[in-house]
Amino acid sequence: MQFFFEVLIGGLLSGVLYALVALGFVLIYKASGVFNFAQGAMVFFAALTFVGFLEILPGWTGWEEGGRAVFWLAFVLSLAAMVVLAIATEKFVLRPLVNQPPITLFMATIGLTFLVEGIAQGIWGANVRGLNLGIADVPIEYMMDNFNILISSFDVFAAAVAAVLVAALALFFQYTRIGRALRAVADDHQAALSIGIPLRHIWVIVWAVAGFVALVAGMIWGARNGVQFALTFTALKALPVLILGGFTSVPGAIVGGLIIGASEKLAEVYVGPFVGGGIESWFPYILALGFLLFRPEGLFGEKHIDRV
Amino acid sequence: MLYREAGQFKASYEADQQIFPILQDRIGVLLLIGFFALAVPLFADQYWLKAILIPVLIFSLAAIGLNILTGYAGQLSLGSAAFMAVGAFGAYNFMLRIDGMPFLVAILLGGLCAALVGVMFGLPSLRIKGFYLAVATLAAQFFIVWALVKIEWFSNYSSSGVITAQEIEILGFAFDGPQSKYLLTLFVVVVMALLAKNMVRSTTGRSWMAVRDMDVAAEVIGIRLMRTKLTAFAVSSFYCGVAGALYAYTYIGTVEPEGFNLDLSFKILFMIIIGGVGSIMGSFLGAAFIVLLPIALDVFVPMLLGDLVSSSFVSNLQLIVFGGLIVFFLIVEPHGLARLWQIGKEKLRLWPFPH
Amino acid sequence: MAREIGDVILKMEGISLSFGGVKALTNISFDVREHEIRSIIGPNGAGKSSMLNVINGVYHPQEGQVTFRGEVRRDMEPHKAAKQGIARTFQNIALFKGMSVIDNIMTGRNLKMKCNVFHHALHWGKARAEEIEHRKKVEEVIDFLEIQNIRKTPVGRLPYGLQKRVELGRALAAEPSMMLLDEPMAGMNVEEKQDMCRFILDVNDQFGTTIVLIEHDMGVVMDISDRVVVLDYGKKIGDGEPDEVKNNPDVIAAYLGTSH
Amino acid sequence: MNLKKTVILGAAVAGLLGSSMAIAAEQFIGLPSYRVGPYAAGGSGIFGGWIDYMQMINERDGGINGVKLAWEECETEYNNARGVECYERLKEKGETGNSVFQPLSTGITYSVLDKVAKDKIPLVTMGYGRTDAADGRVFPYVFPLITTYWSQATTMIKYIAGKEGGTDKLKGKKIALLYHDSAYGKESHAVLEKMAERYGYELTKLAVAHPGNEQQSQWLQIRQLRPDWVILWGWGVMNPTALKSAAKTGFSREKMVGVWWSGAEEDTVPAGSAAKGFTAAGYNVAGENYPVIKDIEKFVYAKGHGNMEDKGRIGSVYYNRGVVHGLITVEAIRKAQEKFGKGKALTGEQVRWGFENLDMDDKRLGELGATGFLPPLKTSCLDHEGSGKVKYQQWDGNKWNVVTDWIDADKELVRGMIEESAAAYAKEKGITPRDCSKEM
Repeated sequence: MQFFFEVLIGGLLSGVLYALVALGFVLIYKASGVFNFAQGAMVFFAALTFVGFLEILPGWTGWEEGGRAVFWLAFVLSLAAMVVLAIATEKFVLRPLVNQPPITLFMATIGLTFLVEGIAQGIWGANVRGLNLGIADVPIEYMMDNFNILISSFDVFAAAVAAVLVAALALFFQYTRIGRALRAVADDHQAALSIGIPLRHIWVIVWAVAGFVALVAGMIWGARNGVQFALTFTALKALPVLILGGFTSVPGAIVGGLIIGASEKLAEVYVGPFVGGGIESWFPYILALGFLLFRPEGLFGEKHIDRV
Repeated sequence: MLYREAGQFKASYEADQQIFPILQDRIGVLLLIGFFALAVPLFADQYWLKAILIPVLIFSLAAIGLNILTGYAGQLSLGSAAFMAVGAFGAYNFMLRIDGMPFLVAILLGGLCAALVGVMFGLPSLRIKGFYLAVATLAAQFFIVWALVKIEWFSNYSSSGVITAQEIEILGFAFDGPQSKYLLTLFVVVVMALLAKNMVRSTTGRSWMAVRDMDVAAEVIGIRLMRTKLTAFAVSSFYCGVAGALYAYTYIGTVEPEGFNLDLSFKILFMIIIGGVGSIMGSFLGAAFIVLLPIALDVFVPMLLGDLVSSSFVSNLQLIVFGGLIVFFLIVEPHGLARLWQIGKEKLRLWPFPH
Repeated sequence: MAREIGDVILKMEGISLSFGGVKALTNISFDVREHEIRSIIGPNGAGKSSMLNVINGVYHPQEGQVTFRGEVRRDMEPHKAAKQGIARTFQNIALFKGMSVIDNIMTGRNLKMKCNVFHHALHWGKARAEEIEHRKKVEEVIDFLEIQNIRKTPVGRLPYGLQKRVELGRALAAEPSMMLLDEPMAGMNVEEKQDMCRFILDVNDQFGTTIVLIEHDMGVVMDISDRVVVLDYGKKIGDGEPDEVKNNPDVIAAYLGTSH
Repeated sequence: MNLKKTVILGAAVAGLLGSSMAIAAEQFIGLPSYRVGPYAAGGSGIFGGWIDYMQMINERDGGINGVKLAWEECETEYNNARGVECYERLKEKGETGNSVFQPLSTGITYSVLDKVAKDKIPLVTMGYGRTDAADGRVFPYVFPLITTYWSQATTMIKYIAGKEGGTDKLKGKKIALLYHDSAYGKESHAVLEKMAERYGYELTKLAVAHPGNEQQSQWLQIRQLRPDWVILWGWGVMNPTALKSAAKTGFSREKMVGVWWSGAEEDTVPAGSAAKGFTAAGYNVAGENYPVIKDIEKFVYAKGHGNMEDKGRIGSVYYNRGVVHGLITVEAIRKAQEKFGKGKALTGEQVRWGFENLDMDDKRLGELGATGFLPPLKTSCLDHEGSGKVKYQQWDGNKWNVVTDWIDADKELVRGMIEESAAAYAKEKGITPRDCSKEM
């Protein structure tokens, strides 16, 4: 039983990390109806930009390497880079493609993926880098000593960050003027346009927010596994979360992440050995697929009635 | 002046229903096929045959497969490469385990295996639509590759999980040179493209498009959604499967399951988007474009920049230009190369008069 | 008139339909007789389209039963309805936008075609003969609707009025015994309306097709209908011959908006 | 470098036109490199080291007996189809065509495997590729040089035995194999199982799905299992993730042994302090204090010609691996020139002979400035592997330190399996193996 809980909790915590990436997808899909395949590349770009600045800033400013000042300046500069990326994306990709079918926009984001990957590695090089956020990835002793359950302090930290992020986003959507406008756009583009909400600004903002989420996700995943090209693969972990939770639901991303994380770990541990293991590559997808058969619009997705 | 349909009146519906109703098109296509079947094998060198033409043809076939599913039947799929893998491994096992199995039958059987698997993974499409379905097809992509690695029978217990295509022999003639392999590929692809064209211009194709354009209305006029969608999945996967078998037999030779990865699926999706969604012709154009563009970039970018920048930057620049061109292309002509082709023809129809 | 109104062929009994708590139809019963033109009228949101959707099985009512040609059903399935000869047009035009006029109308003959995908792939012999045979039928429909000059145009490029006509053609191509027409004249000018009226009457007259019609133009409805059923807020408030309905106080109230 | 540019220009145009251009007394080497994508870090290091070495030979020695080395890169993106295109494009380049193809990707290796014998271009795969190709009778044109995955697996057990105090101590020990769930990851299974039968250790295999950026479940299983050793058969992001997860679950990194594709700076640096104590195999070692590296710095970088953007990577595992590729390739050409004529550009067929008759003993390695840098190597018609030796290096938190001498593979076990597998392949493909007694 101890092992079961260990796997379950570990899975839930991993799920939070998936949700963190899925969140970026949801934001963009919600506000612009674009399935942004470049989200994974954005995570990579953001994290690489961040560590890139961490490396060069001490040389530029003369500040202490690894110090707090450098950290925050790098964070701000990376965020600025994501905003620039959002503006450029809106101007050069989204605006010219407005009113195109969703699949065209989807394809454009795949093109964007190549662009962003090329730019990231072109600027910062292909070197694999480590990232230390100052939170040790070690078991929490209290849980170890009392329950013999292994929980990583870093994973708990990541979960807390995700929780804060989701809460902040919820507040942002609920209580700010921009947030309300965003929700209006999400509900109905035409209507939002007709009451004078500038769609372009909304798109830039939402892509910038998704860039911010990507930066946070990139920093956490980067601190976990290193900042390298493989960060783009985090997107593949987020996709089943997305279909389980629904493309348009922020809470769906979180709950979906938890379900996917926990069940894929349990499946790998308890089912994997019988079929040769490594089932984590497809299990989340099959799970989400099976789930969709009962709820085609995902856990929290909006039910769609065909009106004819 | 040369490209005119004026004066070509159709006296029968039969004549009107031809694939290429305009005489010049018929001549053009025959010339094109003649060129690729006769002139190219004679004059093209090995590099063009092996590294460009054969893969372009094979990818065209896979793109036709995906186009049937996505372009005609409107079901977005990200698992084409996996169905190619099923075709390749299927054909390999038929060749391996049945003595005297004719090559062409083996690749068709490989295609049928892919069709069966395709139908299985197509079942959810009855409930799931759009991007949800697209992501769900990733289940096929990952599961199939996993199964091919895990179940060692598929690769005949090879220690490294790879299969090596057997020699191709048809009626005693060995297809071992680039010319003969190219011609064999061309034959299969052209025949299958023709069959695909027939399907899409008949009731089958109309049902697919009806389901794509408005599934409720399709149902109301008596089109069975399940049967139509599953037929699309079956035919599409069949095409991908045969393409996969050709990929193993006339192109790469020795293949591993991981070669049929998500990247390849995306590449095929690119081909139909760039070439033209819902166009058989576009599948060819798209495949050619996606195969040739990176090669052209790899040749010309270093040539233009030379030693000004490092080789890593050159490689990254290629990626940037590739991505940028895709976006640019989608903006300039969202309907793909096939549409440009059409526009070109319409212009030609008026040429040399401006109006 | 060549046609003669026959027996009841479609009977809707106690139909109730709701979407997640919102009642669209409440306990509605009415019938349709063979060869008649039966209209359903009512203000916006009265549940008229929902009613048509229940008849041919696009929506499944929570309560009630549908009897068509003697067969009693809990609800319909769209393809069963089609098989039994019910064709349909839609309020917001449900043409297949990516296809040409001919192909759209050809889809209407789908049920009458017997060849399978293998025949089609080869496009030889049987499949070819079948295609040509049905093409002839479709050309008849095209001639009937006077849309010969646009037969190869993709429907997405046609003006609204012509699209409506093509949609009617697609329904006609199925040679249905009953047609459900959802606002076939919406958004048309007087001339186009007259054309459409003529087509509907001709169909009814020449082929004896039973017609269930939703229409807003009261003039048209009262002119061509044999019987009219009136819905308001998902409830039936009137049923009968045009004159009868015209003088029904509930109907007048509903249309003038005084009672609610 | 102007020369190189002309070569590229000319070759590029030539490639497009489908003809080749002749340049006097130059040995052409096509480089199917990858500098973008997930494996760009490895690609840029290895190809950088390789190019630098060839540059150094041109600068220091004026080429090989006066024959300058010329090369052209072709970006494969680690993609099989692109690899085939590069192979075909590079094939006809240079005076005598491409003299060797080394794709640094097992997938591309398989994709061109059938072609090389027909085209007479040696296919050299160091530390990857098709293991049974070490049987030169069946695969005359394929050279899995230095060592193979199967050899490596046997050295791992030897290394572990050494740490435990002898092979007899392995009995009852638990060894977990954490492997990348792919053809690559499965390479070791047969060997490790055979050795488990022989030595009585208990082998548990744990698959990690590609890409391997999540290993929670595997490491919790390891924690449950409490193995004595974990063998890490990883690739890319799977390696740092494994090290991090090991730290997280409290498994000692000192008890983890990695393959040579998990033993580079790229695998340990991202794991930070979690990587400290981890040991991995290497058929080359890290470090700059070898005369060959010093010569590269002196003759190439001092003149501003280096290929590496980040000079800090000189002496890293991947960079040095690239130098090994250059060293062996140049040595094979030199060897072939001795037979076919010094100062001449050679064909692929001739260079193949050079690869088959390499004899790089300690003395020769000393002359090349690479004593201890790579193991002594001697190939033959029968044996295209030539060595089978690896050293183990341990990560101290900052750099890799060699902790063993060259450990030899269990030749008898591996060779038997290689011959069996190669014979099966020959039968399937209808190949008649060469009679090596007739080769000189």
